[in-house]
Amino acid sequence: MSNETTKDLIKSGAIWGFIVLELIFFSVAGAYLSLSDNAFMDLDNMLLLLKQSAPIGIIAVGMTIIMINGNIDLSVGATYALAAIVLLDSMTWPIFAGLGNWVIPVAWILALLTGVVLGAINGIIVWKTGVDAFIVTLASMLGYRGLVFMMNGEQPTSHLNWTLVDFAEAQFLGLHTATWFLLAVTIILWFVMTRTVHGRNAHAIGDNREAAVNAGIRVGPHIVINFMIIGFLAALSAVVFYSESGSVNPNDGMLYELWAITAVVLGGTKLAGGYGSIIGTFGGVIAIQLLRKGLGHIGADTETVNLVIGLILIAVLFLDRQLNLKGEEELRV
Amino acid sequence: EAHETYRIGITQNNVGVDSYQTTYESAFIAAAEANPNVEAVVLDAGGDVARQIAQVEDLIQQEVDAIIIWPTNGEAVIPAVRKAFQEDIPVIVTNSNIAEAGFDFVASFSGPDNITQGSRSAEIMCERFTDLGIQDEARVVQISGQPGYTTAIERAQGFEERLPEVCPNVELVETQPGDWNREKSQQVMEAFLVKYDDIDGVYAGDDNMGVGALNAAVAAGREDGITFVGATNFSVGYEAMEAGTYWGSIYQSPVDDAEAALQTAIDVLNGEDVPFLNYFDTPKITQDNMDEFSKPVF
Amino acid sequence: MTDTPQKTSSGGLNKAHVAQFMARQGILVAFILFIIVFTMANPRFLAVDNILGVIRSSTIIGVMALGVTFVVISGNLDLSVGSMMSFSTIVVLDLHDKLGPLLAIPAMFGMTMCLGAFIGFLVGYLRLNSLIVTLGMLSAIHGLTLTYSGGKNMDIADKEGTWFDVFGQGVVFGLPVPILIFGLLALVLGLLLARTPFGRQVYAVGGNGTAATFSGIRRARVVFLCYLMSSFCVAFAGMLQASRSMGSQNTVGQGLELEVLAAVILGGASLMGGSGAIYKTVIGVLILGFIQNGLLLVGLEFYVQFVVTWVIIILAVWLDVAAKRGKLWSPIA
Amino acid sequence: MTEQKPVLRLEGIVKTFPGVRALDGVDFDVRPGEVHALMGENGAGKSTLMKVLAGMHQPNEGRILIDDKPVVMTNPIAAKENGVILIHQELSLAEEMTVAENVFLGELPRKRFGLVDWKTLDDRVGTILKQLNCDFGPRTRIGSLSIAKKQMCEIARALTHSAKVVVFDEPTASLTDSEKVVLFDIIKDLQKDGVGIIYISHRMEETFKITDRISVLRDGAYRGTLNTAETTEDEVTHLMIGRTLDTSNGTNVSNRGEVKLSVRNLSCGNLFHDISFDVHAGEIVGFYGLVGAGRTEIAETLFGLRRHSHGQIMLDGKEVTINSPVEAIANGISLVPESRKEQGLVLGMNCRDNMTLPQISDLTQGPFVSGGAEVDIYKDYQKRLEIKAPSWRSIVGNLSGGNQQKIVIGKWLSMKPKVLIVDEPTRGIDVGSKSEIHNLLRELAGQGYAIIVISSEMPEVLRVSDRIVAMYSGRIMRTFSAAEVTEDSLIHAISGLGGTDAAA
Ligand SMILES: Nc1ncnc2c1ncn2[C@@H]1O[C@H](COP(=O)(O)OP(=O)(O)OP(=O)(O)O)[C@@H](O)[C@H]1O
Ligand SMILES: Nc1ncnc2c1ncn2[C@@H]1O[C@H](COP(=O)(O)OP(=O)(O)OP(=O)(O)O)[C@@H](O)[C@H]1O
Ligand SMILES: O[C@@H]1[C@@H](O)[C@H](O)OC[C@H]1O
Ligand SMILES: [Mg+2]
Ligand SMILES: [Mg+2]
Repeated sequence: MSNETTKDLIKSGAIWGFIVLELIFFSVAGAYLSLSDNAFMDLDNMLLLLKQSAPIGIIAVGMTIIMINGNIDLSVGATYALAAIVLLDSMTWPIFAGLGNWVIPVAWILALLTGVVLGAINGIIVWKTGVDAFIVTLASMLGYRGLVFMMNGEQPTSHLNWTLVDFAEAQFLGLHTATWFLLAVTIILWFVMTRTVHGRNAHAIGDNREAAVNAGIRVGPHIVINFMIIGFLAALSAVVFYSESGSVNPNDGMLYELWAITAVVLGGTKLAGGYGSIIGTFGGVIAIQLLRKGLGHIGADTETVNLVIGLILIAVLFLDRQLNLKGEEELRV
Repeated sequence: EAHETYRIGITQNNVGVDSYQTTYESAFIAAAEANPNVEAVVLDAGGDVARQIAQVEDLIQQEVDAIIIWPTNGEAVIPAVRKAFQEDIPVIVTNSNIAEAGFDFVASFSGPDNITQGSRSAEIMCERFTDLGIQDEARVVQISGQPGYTTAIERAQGFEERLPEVCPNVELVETQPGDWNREKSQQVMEAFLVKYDDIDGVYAGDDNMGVGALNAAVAAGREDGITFVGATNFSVGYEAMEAGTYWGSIYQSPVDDAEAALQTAIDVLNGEDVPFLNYFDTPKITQDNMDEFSKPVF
Repeated sequence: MTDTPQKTSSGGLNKAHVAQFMARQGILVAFILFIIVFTMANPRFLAVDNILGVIRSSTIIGVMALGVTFVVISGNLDLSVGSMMSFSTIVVLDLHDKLGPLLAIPAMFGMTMCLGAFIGFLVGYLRLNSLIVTLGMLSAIHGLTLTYSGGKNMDIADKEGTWFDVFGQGVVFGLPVPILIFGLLALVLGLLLARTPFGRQVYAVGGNGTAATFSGIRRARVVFLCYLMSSFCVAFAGMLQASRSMGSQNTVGQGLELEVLAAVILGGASLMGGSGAIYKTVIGVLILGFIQNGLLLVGLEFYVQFVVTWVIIILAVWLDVAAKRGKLWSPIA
Repeated sequence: MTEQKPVLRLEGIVKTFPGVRALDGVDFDVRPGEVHALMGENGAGKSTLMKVLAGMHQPNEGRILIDDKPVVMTNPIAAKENGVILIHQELSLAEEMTVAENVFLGELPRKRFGLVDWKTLDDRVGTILKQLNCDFGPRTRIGSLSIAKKQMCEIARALTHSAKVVVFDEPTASLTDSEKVVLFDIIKDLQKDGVGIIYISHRMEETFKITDRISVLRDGAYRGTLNTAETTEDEVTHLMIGRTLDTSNGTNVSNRGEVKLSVRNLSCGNLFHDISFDVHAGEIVGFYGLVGAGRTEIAETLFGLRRHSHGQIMLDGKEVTINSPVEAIANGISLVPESRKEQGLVLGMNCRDNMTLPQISDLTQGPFVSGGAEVDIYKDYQKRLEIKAPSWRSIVGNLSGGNQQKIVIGKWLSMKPKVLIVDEPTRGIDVGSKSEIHNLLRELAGQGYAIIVISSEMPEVLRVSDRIVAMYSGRIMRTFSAAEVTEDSLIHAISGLGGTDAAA
């Protein structure tokens, strides 16, 4: 709805402002500090930026709808890893031996299914037991990680399929495969959340759960659907990334949940639920990736990177608060 | 000769994780600065494959002359490495190798032989048992490194393969990961001590964890009966050996590791032909021969 | 925090009493249940030395959980305790050899509580989102620690010539000192939270910040103090940790923030704020500790342990909420 | 109409909560096209009965019949499907969403692919809002609306369906007179369409104006049904509280002392301008005006919750700066806020803790809170205000609306303030307690308190006030003395017709 989206833009304005700052800073600083003769803002570099934002980005978009819905999902990192293992492992299963390269779509589907199922499990537990999503997914973060190790012990699971790698590394209209997926996911879910009944009901549930129940919204199914979506997206993120890299360590994806949540909140989504902006989340993801890339570009060392990234996150929040600051005469509570 | 100075980029596995890797980083930077015609870009993947691949892409994009990589995952980085190869940027792998499938795209590997390290630890353990005359009934527990790290996997593999060859009657009763973390490994050992009345040996994936296990035993007053053997001799391990509570380890210097990696890169850039696998030696160190070694700086 | 009273209600007194007990002590019941299970699996589980062992190794998580309980009840999160604890540990070890324990300890407390005050200022007075602030500080403090230590392990040079090991390893009246410290701290903080005006204000701020302000409570100050409290406990944990192993690596606290949070929530504190209690947190801490230890004793593969932990946590919390609402399944449609 | 079959019958409904028997075998019915009032003291069980009807609570015993067919209201959805709509006593809205989305919460019109049909939505809500002549559009964000306007959005929900039964649970509690008129028209229209209406209110005059029958609950038990035409307020009151009460217009001949609070040229952004007035010890100054007139903002400013751009505040002749509630309280000012849920109470806390919250730091023995002292204070005001709660341990969120309001009042009375400001003090309070509170306010004035009463209920303002300040869009239009004021002059003043006069 028009005034909804304009509000989105204002609320997530801080993040875009910050992105511009980053670009300027790293271009200037880069000119002095970087060993590279290439400008930071060089087109290829920006295209890479988008591509490199995909793994966290796709998950973060899913996290946005979960948080709008008033929940949270800490298990995405583990889901991501498990889907990756299914993807790479299944391609070597004897049953599919005959398929040749047709094994690829099969493996993709299996991986995505894994994500959906894991998501559904979280969702149904949250719905039926009434245990807080934070706890449910904090626990399944551990449980799903356990399943990851069951699949293949501590060994990495690997299957390099060069056809797949070439597809994943391909560029169409200059954009990498991963970028296309990121953009598609962002647009589709933005549409779902702003235009569909499910999306609006999800907002209502996160905004005032009691009111939603009183109004006869079937809260449970909406919650489950959203968890299935984020499960799917975590798996999709894995599918896109591991199609290229072809090998997964059992502890891959750790801390992804925290980066995703960070991106979401930087994008202006309310942790409490009820209000959120998918577009803003996209900005949040770009901002974080830009920061990593930029610090690498100007050759900052590990201590500095940790220090700076941490403080910058806080700075962005502060900037955001200044932008949305209430007027003097407002109620001060 | 295109450049008077070489631009060399390195992406490290996980600098913060322990003092080995941090010392490696500072040693590498020092070595690079000491060398007038080397400029280094030092990146840390923080243990995250995706981040490491992105860093390789960035290094390619910055058109460095050579890339050194300490893989977070020996297979996953191969396609990234291939990209570098396709851009004619030589890649040197350091500390723990990448998988066979990638060998075509890398110029050389430089680092310790972690499988050999594992088997050497097994030998140290076995020799000690033989001296104590318990080589026929001894029971051993293992505390391995962070699950999924090549280093951890290779050391465990080396130890588990070698032990039965040298001490067929020694029993490896249980293995639990200690995540390269002293406190975690201390907790694991505490549980072992409750569970097993009779533990004669502890093999730890590195000395950080070994000392953690030792602390647990000391707290339970059971350190005397137990032979502690580790790997990557950290200064804590060295001190514990001086104190006589910790038996042996593998001497592996992150400084050698880093300098070897940089040197290999330079040699490659100078067009000298370097062996594909150049391991630097990582000898056994025990209470008996420790005076031959200087105390580790990390 | 409080429960509806049991006045003469129709429906059988003793039945009602049982229901009530369950409602108040659901977590406790869960706790007792699986202690029984583990003991059957391995009688040593209940061996005194094992119990003491478990409690002792739970003390570090435990002490931090005490502080985080304040933060959570006040309606915020603290994800920085893990890396802050690494900082305290490294600092106190380093200063021990430079200044001697007597000065090192207060100096370390001072430095750690400065960090706490900084966070408290950002969340309390500037009203920045606590999740992101503490997530940012997690990273920033890690950087700080690496800078301080140069990434080196810190070890006390002369381990025999100091009394510093008493906190972590000492034994008084057959009880390990860390347990005594934990118990004492729990008692004091428990009273502070449950019996003092400040404690009451913490609950009010978390329960309804606006109403608290309208009641003349300095909301910002209360939040600030909660984070100060949290960092104070972290400093204690760091001291225990350092004194226990007399040396440490920079990552000693890594990842503990989630375990701590899990313990607090397992104890029944709500992330929405306004509810929770120190004694419940202590139970939560013990549950986590005994799960880990119990599973080790049973000797399951670590990844099976992950999966079982997942199941146990959810069952425990489910039992708790089910008891509170008097229904097994959530009534939400 | 008397012989018409009821569209809805409730038979022997029993509902218990831990420690409370909220409903004790209640019978109740509604006929098509009638307005049936449900009355009773705070905590009598009215809302609970309606929640049972709407599927929000499951009864322990009893059955619900619609058109003589027994139905089970397993959840709100079932209730809707059976043609029952409940307009909640407590606002039940999603703040971040638009008016339109809230009015059609749970049943947004769909196009294909589960898309929301915004056009239909806007049109339908647009017309409804016109019917209710609201001055805001379907796409206004709920959060930006005043309480009164939010209430109108709740009411709008009644018009979205062709319902069999519509329940209004205290719809007028936070409405001003103009909006009430609209509401009553709506109710008439529904009546014409043969809808059965259940109307819950504590306001006798309106109940007698619009209802056909009146049923009374007391302590969860059914006390009987009267034909409105054939009964009197006293009879109903007696049925409700077991006694008749004196609504005698107090003794407004106050022993007016020296000036306690005086405000000069106070302005705050565009919320209010150039406000000047005095409040003397021992007098009650009533503030009357339309919603949005800015009375609440003035109160909040005096209580240190808003910064004023100009003007001074003086207590006992000395100018004071009040930048926070803490300072306000220190200066002996108490504010009973407008919205008990958001501003007045910590719903998850028990009654005692809520009541003693502002003074908790003073109720100590050594470092600890003295539970005894707390309970004493609670017990004291629980008696004086006749608060119905199972015990001081009861969670405030579980109390009836009116009893919640009483807790807030008790909380601020127990501070023994110099200046007491009450904003909509009797919103949702039953007749008995209402006159209790009015008498209490007079009594306090008698003891020399300086009191400001903000109310959108003219009878209330007229009853308690010694002087009445009439406000319109942020300005004081006129100040009346109890003697000179008449309803007409008051209405005239607050409608902004006729200019301002110099403040008294
Ligand atoms: N969820 C609940 N849990 C426990 N007790 C409850 C609950 N809901 C209502 N009660 C109790 O049931 C009784 C009736 O409450 P109810 O809200 O129906 O009163 P009411 O007639 O609507 O009063 P008011 O006029 O103030 O709205 C009260 O004593 C209240 O404390
Ligand atoms: N037309 C309006 N649009 C949006 N917000 C409004 C409008 N009118 C009032 N408000 C806000 O609603 C809040 C309280 O609503 P309320 O109806 O109490 O108005 P008020 O300012 O308190 O006037 P009064 O107390 O005299 O009725 C105030 O912050 C007020 O600014
Ligand atoms: O000690 C270990 C080192 O040898 C390995 O190579 O990297 C991880 C370290 O913990
Ligand atoms: Mg009611
Ligand atoms: Mg008002």
